[in-house]
Amino acid sequence: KERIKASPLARRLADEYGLDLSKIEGTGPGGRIVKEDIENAYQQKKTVTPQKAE
Amino acid sequence: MKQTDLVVIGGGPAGYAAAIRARQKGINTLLIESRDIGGTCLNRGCIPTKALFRSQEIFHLSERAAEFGVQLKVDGVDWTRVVARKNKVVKQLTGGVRFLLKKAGVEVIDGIGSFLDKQTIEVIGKEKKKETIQAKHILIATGSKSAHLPVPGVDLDGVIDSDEVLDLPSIPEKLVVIGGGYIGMEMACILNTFGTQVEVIEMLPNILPIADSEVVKLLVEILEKKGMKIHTNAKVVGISKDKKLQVSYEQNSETKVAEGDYVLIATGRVPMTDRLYPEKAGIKMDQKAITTDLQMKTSVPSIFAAGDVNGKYLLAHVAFKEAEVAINSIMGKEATMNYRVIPNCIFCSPEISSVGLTEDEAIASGFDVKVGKFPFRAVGKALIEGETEGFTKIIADQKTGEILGAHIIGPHASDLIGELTLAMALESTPEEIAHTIHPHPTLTETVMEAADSVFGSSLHLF
Amino acid sequence: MKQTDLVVIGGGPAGYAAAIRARQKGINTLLIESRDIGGTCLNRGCIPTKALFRSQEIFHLSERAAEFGVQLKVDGVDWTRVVARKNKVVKQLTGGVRFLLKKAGVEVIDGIGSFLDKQTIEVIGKEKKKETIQAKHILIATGSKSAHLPVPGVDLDGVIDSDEVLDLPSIPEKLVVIGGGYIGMEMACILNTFGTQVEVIEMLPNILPIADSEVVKLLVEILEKKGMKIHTNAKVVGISKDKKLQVSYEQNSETKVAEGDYVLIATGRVPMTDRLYPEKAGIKMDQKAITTDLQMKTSVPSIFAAGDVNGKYLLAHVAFKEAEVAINSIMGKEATMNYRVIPNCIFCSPEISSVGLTEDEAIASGFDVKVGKFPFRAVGKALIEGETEGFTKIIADQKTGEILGAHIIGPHASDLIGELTLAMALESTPEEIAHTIHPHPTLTETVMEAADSVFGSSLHLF
Ligand SMILES: Cc1cc2nc3c(=O)[nH]c(=O)nc-3n(C[C@H](O)[C@H](O)[C@H](O)COP(=O)(O)OP(=O)(O)OC[C@H]3O[C@@H](n4cnc5c(N)ncnc54)[C@H](O)[C@@H]3O)c2cc1C
Ligand SMILES: Cc1cc2nc3c(=O)[nH]c(=O)nc-3n(C[C@H](O)[C@H](O)[C@H](O)COP(=O)(O)OP(=O)(O)OC[C@H]3O[C@@H](n4cnc5c(N)ncnc54)[C@H](O)[C@@H]3O)c2cc1C
Repeated sequence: KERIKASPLARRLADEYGLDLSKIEGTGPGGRIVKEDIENAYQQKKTVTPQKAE
Repeated sequence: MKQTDLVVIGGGPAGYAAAIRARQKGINTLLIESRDIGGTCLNRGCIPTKALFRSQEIFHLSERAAEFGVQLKVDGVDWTRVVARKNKVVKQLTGGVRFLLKKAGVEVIDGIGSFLDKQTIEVIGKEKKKETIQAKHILIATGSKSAHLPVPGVDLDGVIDSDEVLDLPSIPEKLVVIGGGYIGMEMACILNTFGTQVEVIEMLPNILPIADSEVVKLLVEILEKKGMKIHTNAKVVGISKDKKLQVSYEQNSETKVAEGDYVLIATGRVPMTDRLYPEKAGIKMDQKAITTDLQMKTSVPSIFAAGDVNGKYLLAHVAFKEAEVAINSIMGKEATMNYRVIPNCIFCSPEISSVGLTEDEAIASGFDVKVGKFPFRAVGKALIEGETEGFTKIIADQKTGEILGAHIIGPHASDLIGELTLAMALESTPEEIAHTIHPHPTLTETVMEAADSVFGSSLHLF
Repeated sequence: MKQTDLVVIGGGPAGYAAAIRARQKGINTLLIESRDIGGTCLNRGCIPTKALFRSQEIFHLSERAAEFGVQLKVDGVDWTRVVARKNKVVKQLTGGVRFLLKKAGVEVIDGIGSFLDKQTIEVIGKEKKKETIQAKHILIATGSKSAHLPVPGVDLDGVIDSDEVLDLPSIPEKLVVIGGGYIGMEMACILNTFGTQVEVIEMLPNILPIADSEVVKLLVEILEKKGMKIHTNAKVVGISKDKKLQVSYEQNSETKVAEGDYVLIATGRVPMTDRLYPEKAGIKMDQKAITTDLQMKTSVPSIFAAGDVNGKYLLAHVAFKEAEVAINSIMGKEATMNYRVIPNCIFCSPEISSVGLTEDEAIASGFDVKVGKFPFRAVGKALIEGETEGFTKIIADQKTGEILGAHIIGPHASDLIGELTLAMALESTPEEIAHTIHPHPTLTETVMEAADSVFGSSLHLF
């Protein structure tokens, strides 16, 4: 399995927000997932999730 | 008329770095410098001040040598030699930069560069020799100059700026420093160690307004113990001369006087755009500064500006990176200047360094702030060095664990900030720093222990 | 019989760190130490050697003071005072650790601890006073001792080990050091600066076999210029005494003799398990070393071992982390010791530091190696310091960009390795280090420039 490159902060935030790192595209140096990527993914998730609610 | 790919105006850190980087990428480059290659930094800034600082450090250590079992008699400071060594270091480094430019194949022209239009620069060299150059791209890197202090008496003999203080004929008995920014404080510290009675007059409530207030508090304590007088909330109203120079300042609605053989005006620097005529190219400016975006582009797409002249951060290492970003932008590569993680060092004794936000700034920005702090006196290597004053402080966001800023006052602070700067750049959290093995016995242990104390507890202090 | 949660045997870095960490987590802890709290590191290792190193540094700087414009006359070294300062530093730090243990609520028992069974320790204190203690968990942290050199003459007067060299009555005229590891080389460097004629005899083809060969090459060059004699591929066969001590060694099938007032045996250290009787608890051993897994557990699930005694890395900072991991394991927390990123500092002049693989090791491991190197002489701050010898070297994997190792020889190497250690711990790449702004003028710039030269080109050298 390919190792995911993510900053420590990004990992921690992904954990907190319940995001799957393997589904996030990194925009940091060398494709590293950085805080901004997680924040963006979280905003997206927040706007998508309510529609899934029963 | 000469034609080239890139003209760089100014040969300081921004200018020479840009020219070398451009040549590394194969761009034909021409550099115009009106004074000395190396700019403020190498000739009148970073380098000469730190060379004086080093002599001060050696002097200070000599005076303490007995403590370490070394027997010697200090006869004093040979100021002429201190200045000569400083000049030697400057010469060696400017020679080095000239060599690098040559090796890189940068054509250097002596003279003042001015815009004629968006693509054309006129150079007025020695004996008024004129030359016009047309370039696809132009990089403005004309730096900055000392700010003028608008009070009566600044033209008196002995009222000097940061250029002149570097070549004083002897160590003054008394010096008044107007302005407690890093430039003023560094010279104040150096001369104070060499025996000068120094008074600093600062208009704001604190010296070093960019530094963390805890760091400033400790520094002021230490300097006052060493005999320096620091007046804050003090506004200079005029300078006059009797036998010595008299600086009148107002503090708490009282008028007071500080006396010196010299008065150093260190009230900041302003972008240097005299004789450049950027308006002829239609470049947008903010007062004296050239406005740039994060690609270092000015309002004119083919013209860029890097370094002090854009008025953002007046630091040589920022100039280096801006130059690199500018050249990448010119090459059409994606390049963005990131101002989030900028380290800062102040060479006083003890040294000070920082990166990111101060605690006050972090709180003011609305973060739920968690601070970790570790004193040098609790680290073996600091005790060994005989330098136990100071601490390392890390400011983190309680919510995310993000490191918001770090501040060091103490031995080798300028080395130690490297790790914390990288930590911020890589979005590390204090835990990773604490979990990383740091060599024993070294000063890096303060970084580890401070990190450990943010969310956990440090080993050697609790 | 006394009962407690945790008994720690040995009060060195591993032992005291474990005890403090345990108390921070609320575990009832008892620490047994047969000699001095602080162990080898504080009393006879890291700390006293570096205190002597600092005096050596001050002496060296004093001799060069004129260069910096400081006028003084060096009368010499007051060795008694050098040793007294070293002792003072040691006392201060061991006092500090004792205070931390007390504050943490660790009960300290003076005496030799031995296993009776898996859960029971017998302590034999002063005047043969015996005490038995039962504990849920036991941590072995009994450290190491100097290795014995099996040649004739090692019992002669003047043949000393690394304990005794710290308290020599005076600076010897001539010293022979057997063993060119870091312990031998550090003392060789210190005494060489103080005027001793030093000869080093090393069995292997190189001194400092763990260091990068380029680093060793430069160090040997520098030391030989300073008059040190270094014999490699040289096997000591015996020591005899005439007026001075004669060390016979074989090199290139010839028998040669090195003469000294003292002979320092520094041929390594072995785990200290004498009088511990681990076999009574059924603990698995590898010769003298206690075998541990990555949770620092021994073959007996309730017994752990940390520090030199497990025979892995004989370094204090590794001991600290192993202790932390052991305590976390005891608490049932997931904790794994990671040996990938271990920094290493050697206090010679110039200083040496490293982390990760050497270039030779990286190549031998099959990596497609890409090396970046930057000399200190090309960095302004090094010139300012007057310390231009040395370089920073970064070894990366061409394929992934991963940093495999980093090596520094030069001023403040022990500070600068902090950043590179964190870089490796965070799996950073040379590009990220190079893109990070490093303050100017500082020694951290060598790290940035070396990183830049791995895959790109450095600014100030190309
Ligand atoms: C006393 C002092 C100490 C300092 N210490 C530090 C420090 O420790 N660390 C740090 O990071 N920074 C320090 N600085 C700031 C640092 O010197 C500047 O940030 C840095 O020099 C900026 O580089 P630059 O290339 O933008 O400008 P400059 O270095 O100012 O270079 C600009 C060059 O352009 C030339 N020029 C100007 N106009 C023209 C024209 N029209 N035509 C041709 N040439 C022209 C000038 O002659 C000059 O050589 C210090 C500054 C001072 C004054
Ligand atoms: C000259 C020298 C220089 C060094 N320099 C460095 C350096 O710069 N950096 C570095 O990282 N490392 C250095 N080291 C190595 C470092 O000292 C050790 O790695 C470190 O001390 C290991 O810690 P420890 O707790 O495992 O063992 P130790 O420090 O050896 O402590 C073990 C303790 O256990 C006690 N003990 C032993 N048996 C018993 C028993 N049965 N009952 C009760 N108590 C017992 C001993 O008295 C001792 O106090 C140096 C070593 C030497 C000799």
